[in-house]
Amino acid sequence: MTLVTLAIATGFALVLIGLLGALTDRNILRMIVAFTIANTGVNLVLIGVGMLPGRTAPILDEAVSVAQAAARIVDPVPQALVLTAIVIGLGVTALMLAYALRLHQTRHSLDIRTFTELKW
Amino acid sequence: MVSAIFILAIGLGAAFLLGLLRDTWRGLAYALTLAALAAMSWIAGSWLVALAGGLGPVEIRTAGFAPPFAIALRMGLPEAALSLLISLTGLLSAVYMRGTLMRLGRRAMAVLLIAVMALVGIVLTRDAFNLFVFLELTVIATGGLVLLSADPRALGAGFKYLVVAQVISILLLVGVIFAYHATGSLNIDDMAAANLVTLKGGAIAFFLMFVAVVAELKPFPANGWALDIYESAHPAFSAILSAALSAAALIAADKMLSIGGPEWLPVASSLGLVSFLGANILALAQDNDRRLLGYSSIGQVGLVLVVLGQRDILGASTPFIAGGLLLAHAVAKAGFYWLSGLVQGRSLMDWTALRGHPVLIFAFVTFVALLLGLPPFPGFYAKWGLVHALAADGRYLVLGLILLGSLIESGYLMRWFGYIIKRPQVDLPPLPSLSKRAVVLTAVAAGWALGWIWGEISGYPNLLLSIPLLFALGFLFIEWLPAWVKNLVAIAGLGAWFWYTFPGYDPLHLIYAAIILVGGAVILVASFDAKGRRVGFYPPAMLMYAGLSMLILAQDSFAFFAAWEYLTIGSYFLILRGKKSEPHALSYILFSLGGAFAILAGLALGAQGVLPFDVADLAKAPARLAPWIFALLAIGFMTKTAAIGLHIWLPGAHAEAETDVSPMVSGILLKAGLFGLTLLLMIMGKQSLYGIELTYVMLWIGALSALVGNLLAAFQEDAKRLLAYSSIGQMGYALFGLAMMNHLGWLMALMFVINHYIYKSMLFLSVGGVAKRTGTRDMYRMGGLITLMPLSFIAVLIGIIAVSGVPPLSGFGGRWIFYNAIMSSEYRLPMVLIFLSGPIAFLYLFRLIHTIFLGQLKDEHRKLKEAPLWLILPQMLYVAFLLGFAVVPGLALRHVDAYISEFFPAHALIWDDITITSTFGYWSPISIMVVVGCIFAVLFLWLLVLNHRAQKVKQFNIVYSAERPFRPETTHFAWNFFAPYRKALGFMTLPLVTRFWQAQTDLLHSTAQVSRRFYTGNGQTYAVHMLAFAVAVYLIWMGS
Amino acid sequence: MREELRKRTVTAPDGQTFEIEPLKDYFCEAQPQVQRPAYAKIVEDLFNWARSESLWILGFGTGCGAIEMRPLMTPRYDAYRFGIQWRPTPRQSNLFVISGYLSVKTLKRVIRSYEQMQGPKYVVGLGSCTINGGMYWDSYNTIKQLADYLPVDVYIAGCMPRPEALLAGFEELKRIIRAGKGEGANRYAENFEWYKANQKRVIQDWDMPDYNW
Amino acid sequence: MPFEWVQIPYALLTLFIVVNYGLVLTALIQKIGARVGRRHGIRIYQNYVDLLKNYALRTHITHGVMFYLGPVFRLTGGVGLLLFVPTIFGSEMFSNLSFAGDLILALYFVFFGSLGMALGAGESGHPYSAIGVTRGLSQVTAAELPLALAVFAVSLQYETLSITEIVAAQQGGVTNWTLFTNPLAVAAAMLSFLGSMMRPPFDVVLAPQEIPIGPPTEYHSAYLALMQTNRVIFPVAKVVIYMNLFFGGATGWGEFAVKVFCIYMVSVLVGVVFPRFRVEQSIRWFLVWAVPIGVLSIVIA
Repeated sequence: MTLVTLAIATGFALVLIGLLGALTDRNILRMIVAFTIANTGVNLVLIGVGMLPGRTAPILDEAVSVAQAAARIVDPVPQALVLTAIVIGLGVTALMLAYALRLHQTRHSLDIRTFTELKW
Repeated sequence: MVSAIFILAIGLGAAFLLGLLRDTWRGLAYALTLAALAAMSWIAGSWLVALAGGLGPVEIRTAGFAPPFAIALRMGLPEAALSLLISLTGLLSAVYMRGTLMRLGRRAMAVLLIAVMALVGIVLTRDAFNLFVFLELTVIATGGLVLLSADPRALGAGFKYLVVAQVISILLLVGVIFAYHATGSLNIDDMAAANLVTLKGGAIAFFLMFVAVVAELKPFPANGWALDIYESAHPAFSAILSAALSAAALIAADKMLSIGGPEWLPVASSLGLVSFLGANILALAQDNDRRLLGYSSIGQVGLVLVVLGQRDILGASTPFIAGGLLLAHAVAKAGFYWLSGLVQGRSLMDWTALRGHPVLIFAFVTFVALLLGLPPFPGFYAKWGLVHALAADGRYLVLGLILLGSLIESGYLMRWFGYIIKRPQVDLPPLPSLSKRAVVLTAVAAGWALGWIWGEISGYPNLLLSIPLLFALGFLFIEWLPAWVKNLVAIAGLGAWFWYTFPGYDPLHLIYAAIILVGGAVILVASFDAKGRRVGFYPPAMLMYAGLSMLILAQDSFAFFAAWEYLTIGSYFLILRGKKSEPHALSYILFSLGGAFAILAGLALGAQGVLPFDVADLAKAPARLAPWIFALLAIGFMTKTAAIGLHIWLPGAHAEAETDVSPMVSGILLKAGLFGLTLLLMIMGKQSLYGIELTYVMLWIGALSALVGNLLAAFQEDAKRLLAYSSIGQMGYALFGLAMMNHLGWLMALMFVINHYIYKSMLFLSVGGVAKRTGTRDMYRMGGLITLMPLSFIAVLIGIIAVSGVPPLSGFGGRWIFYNAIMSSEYRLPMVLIFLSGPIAFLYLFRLIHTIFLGQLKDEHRKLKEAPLWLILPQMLYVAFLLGFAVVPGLALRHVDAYISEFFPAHALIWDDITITSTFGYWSPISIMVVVGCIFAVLFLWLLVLNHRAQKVKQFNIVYSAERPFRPETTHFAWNFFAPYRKALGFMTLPLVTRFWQAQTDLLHSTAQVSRRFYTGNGQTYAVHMLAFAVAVYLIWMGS
Repeated sequence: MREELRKRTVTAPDGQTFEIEPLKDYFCEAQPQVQRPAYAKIVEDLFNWARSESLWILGFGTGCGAIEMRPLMTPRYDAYRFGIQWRPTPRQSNLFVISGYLSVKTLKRVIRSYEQMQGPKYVVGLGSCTINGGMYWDSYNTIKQLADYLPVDVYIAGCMPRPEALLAGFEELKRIIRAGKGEGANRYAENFEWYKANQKRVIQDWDMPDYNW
Repeated sequence: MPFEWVQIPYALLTLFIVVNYGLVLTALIQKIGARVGRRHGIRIYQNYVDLLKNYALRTHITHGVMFYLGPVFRLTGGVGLLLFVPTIFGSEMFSNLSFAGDLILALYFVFFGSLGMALGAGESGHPYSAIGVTRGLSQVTAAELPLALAVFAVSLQYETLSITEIVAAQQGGVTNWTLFTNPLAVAAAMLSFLGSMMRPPFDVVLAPQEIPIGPPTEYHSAYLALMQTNRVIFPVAKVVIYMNLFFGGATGWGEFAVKVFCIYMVSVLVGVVFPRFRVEQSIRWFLVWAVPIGVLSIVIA
């Protein structure tokens, strides 16, 4: 098993664990944590997909010159995507946490089952 | 031209700028927000104008590189239109939310700007990952904007939304990365060009992206989270969610489909269909206004998805059709949500607050019409095109399901409208806010403008510009005038239009034109009786007349169908005006729309994609389809004539309508169905389906209608219901005559058209006048009115003699022609029913005249006056006409007779000076009149000589087994008049048809009630739904 | 007076209220007029013959004597031979057979039915009870002399008179009519006050118009 | 057939003959009925006497205009029905006013008198009148159906609606009568005939026990006389239609008298033997027994 496969497999495993947690745990905070785990998994998958074994990070500095870049570095796009995804994930997580706070303030509960007044 | 990227830049920049402002400078912040949104709208608008002017789509390369090295945006016509829609919705919502935004400050405004910007971004971007980013921005912004709501429940809804959004984002992100891996590009066009779905791993990558994007459409049933937001969010935000987000998500789905290729189109169609049907069914069970609108949104988006999925056959017309549906939906739904912000209560009944605010009611009507795709709105053109394309390509299942879904949708929307107009008004008046009202009215204006635009680009004559329609709409602007002025205008308009179009009619059309226009004017004379302004009467009435008069002028199928819709809608509003007419108006509009859909499907099948399609070309329909076309059209028309099985709407609708509306909808409107049938039979002739001749089936339907209609009429206690049931019977006769497909059968049917107009209008007017005076329609509560209301009595007397066909009045002519007609018909068995139903007519006619005018006068009626002059006047005109028509039927009929000879040369009548001769018999109306008149006069004189000194006695001076009557109520024999008859034949009046249709609607409702339990309100459950939905789509895809 | 005969106030559908007086509003109050023979004698003779040969009896058995009427319809007596028929409605009858004793309660109905018959009309008193009360001469609720209340044309004595006696009585009546003396309706109209006074004297609960058309 | 003024006295002559024939015929029929009960029954001229007596009554009441006009309608219906049908085949004199219309006119004119009468009876305000009318109307809906079917079958058979032509087609021997050429239609029509003659078992309309003679309860004097006149004309006129359609018509007054009597007797024979049906029973009876025969006749025709 190559590192890439391992990374991707681990990533998917994390996604599944995260989703399982998010879908089974009733506590809102733990759900949010589970989602961050899943997000991490997705990010790992992203990295893994862009990974080329034996190459270096796509940073043009002394170590890697522009001329060599095409041959030496891994695909930079997934890396960029991961960065964006992390930022967005952070934003969403922050928003969810804010929601969790407000929910707790108004209803004094963190159980997702208590917020079912809207239904049907 | 300003680059489209500035739309994004302005949104983003302004949001940043807001962050720099002091929190207390709220006015400035608000102004900045509005300015930014206006600027965004202006840029989108200028692009729209330019692109519509013929400019090609423009690619915008950010960072100066071509994809895949940089993100590309595209501004084409659809993008420009949707950008404008989104930014305008944002702008109007911002205006609408002024109070909320000012209270919450610049952060809220910034989030709003981000939301609009992100939505425009979704529209513009051609980059898959960029799409993800904008979607996530939308999610975050939505999460923020949900909190604008004053409803504390919004908090939970927002969180549920975020949970599901997380799941979606995981799917999307994984999909995007694998798609990138497979194609080496993030650009959507590159992915499409690389044929992503055929690459290794590409299919699953596409699947993930597709599911994620489709999930943003909130497809049924994975949409519980969205509904909670719709229900609890600020209405102006719901407007954005429903109009702008849906539009953005749809264009994203469209982009995905461009990657997926034709293989994925059926999947999209099925998902769309499930959404459209499922959401509409569930909406039936809703009583919260915003949740209902949410379901409706989901349904509409599903419909557009179906259109996208049918792109393979729609081809270049896809944007026109999808755009028509989408824009109509967006404008209507945004309008609805804005309107819901004016209404203070949240149940559907709380909307009764709108009553008494004609402008808001008009707004509501406009939105409903937009949603349902009624003419002249874009949805009408779109559905027309869609149905024709589907029919031409043989996608009957899709076609059928779309029409079914539309019918269900009209069901709950029309029911809601009925509540608003008729249910007890709640004590919560709509908010007085002027700016909010202005926003709603902007949506109304936008709706009409879209109607005009779609009319212009449709390739058909613009529906909005036809003179009759404009005339009808014109009454909206003179609603402030007193009723009698409007009535004069209406009568003059009908007369002028008849005068203007007169030279163009052949005899057949002339009969219908005369009944509709001249006959309509005569009935309108009765409307002079109305006092005050009578708001809301003339626009629908004239809309109905406009539809009718356009119907008989229509040449191509489009004009025909549009006219059909007009008259349906107009008459619906008219019927709804009656006191207790709410449920009946609803069943009327449902049956009518169902019938209209059948007609639409029939016309589309006939056209086979060739548009515009001359109705007369139905004759050239391929033999394989012809019987089906015939059946569909016949069913549609028979819905209007209330043939048995489709009749249950009629009694209530006609009986509960206002006094002068009943004759309109009975005397005139029913003729629209007959006109359609006449055309149909004239063009398509006899058709066989599986060896059964369809005209033969119609013969049976006509005969059964005649029998059951008459029988039920005999058992009614309510005078107007009696007349209504009698109409079913009469229309059965006419249908029977037409279906005989011979010369005299047609002549009889046309004679029925004239006769039925006259006597039914007359009877409805006189009975209406009596009901007005007595305050009841129950016949057993009346009695003995002959001396108090002699003119009404004469009208009814002449009317029932004419209806029953007793010589010497004109009804006999119809019977005589009927007998001659059946002599030359090949079919004999259905005659048995007709023979049976003939005498039954006597039962209800005698009941009508006896229980109202004869028998015992009641205490409280002893001082009644004759019906109002304006009601009597048209009746007397009818009496005169009936007598005249009885003596010289040839005046009208001989021309028709000659005209029919063109189609059925055999068995024409011979019109000598006073005798009319057929192949089998002869008939001399004048001689009959003279002979009967002379005998009657002689005998009357003889009786006068003998009994001229008769003592006039009073009503209790009757022999009463040596006793005397106690009260008129117990002496008037009227209730359950035909008890023995009920014993003998009552089994034929079991309400089987009503039960059948009741069972259908019950089934739908219980389905809705059971399946809505599926939405438990738990965010986790919704996330599970989401995943299950993904799996289901996967299975569908694997299966297809 | 009975509830439904009293004045009552009703409300019309248009909201206006007014009074109703049933005896005035629902019943004709006209008095009976004397109707003299109007045509030439020969015509009147013809009419009288027709009247005598077409006796339509009101099918109203007022007392036990009604039992003696039934045999008249049977093959044994067959009154139809003599132009005698029974009609179920007073409007079409011209002969009222008071069949035996007449209780006061029935008298009221008899008066009503008699007045609803169209003239010329005839009354036959059947049995002793109609002549002097018969065995009920001292009864508290039976009238004694029919002629005090209605213009009787013929009495048929007996208790009961047999059908043959009835037939004989009818023949007598025919003779009277042919002679132009069957003017009971006119006698009733001429002496209307007297008859009414007699009637009202025995009928305590008089709750109808003076003349029942 | 063009109109000539001389047809009016001819028509009046027909009327005169039929009135007298009808007066005697109905009395005779009643006598026959009485004989079944072993009575002598009324005198043969009794109808004249009754009529005269009713015309000679001195007092009359009226309940209103329609009440007044009811008997006029009634008799107009009878006279019109008689005159719209040619009485004697081949006779210019006694083809009456049949130029005004054909068989259909006659069939529909039947209702003219009933309708007017029903209205008049209705205005009397008497509940029994209305009850009688509803019974009559109820029964007639089912009773007329076999006749309508039979007429349809016969007119299909002869391909004409003209009564004269139908009679003409039956000339030349008894076997040419519709009775023999189309027995099913005749059977159906004769069953219907029973229902329309106001004789047992179908005379519940007049049921004297429940609703003293039904519609005419309030009628008397000249009103009643007009109706009695109609009572003698109308059945004859109706029988004339049957005679023309099914029994070869009549070529002279002698044949007319015999045929009308015989056809009339059918209903009498049935009537004296059977008890009375209730309305719903008679409706069912017609639908179950008479209508199928009629349906068979038009299917075969």
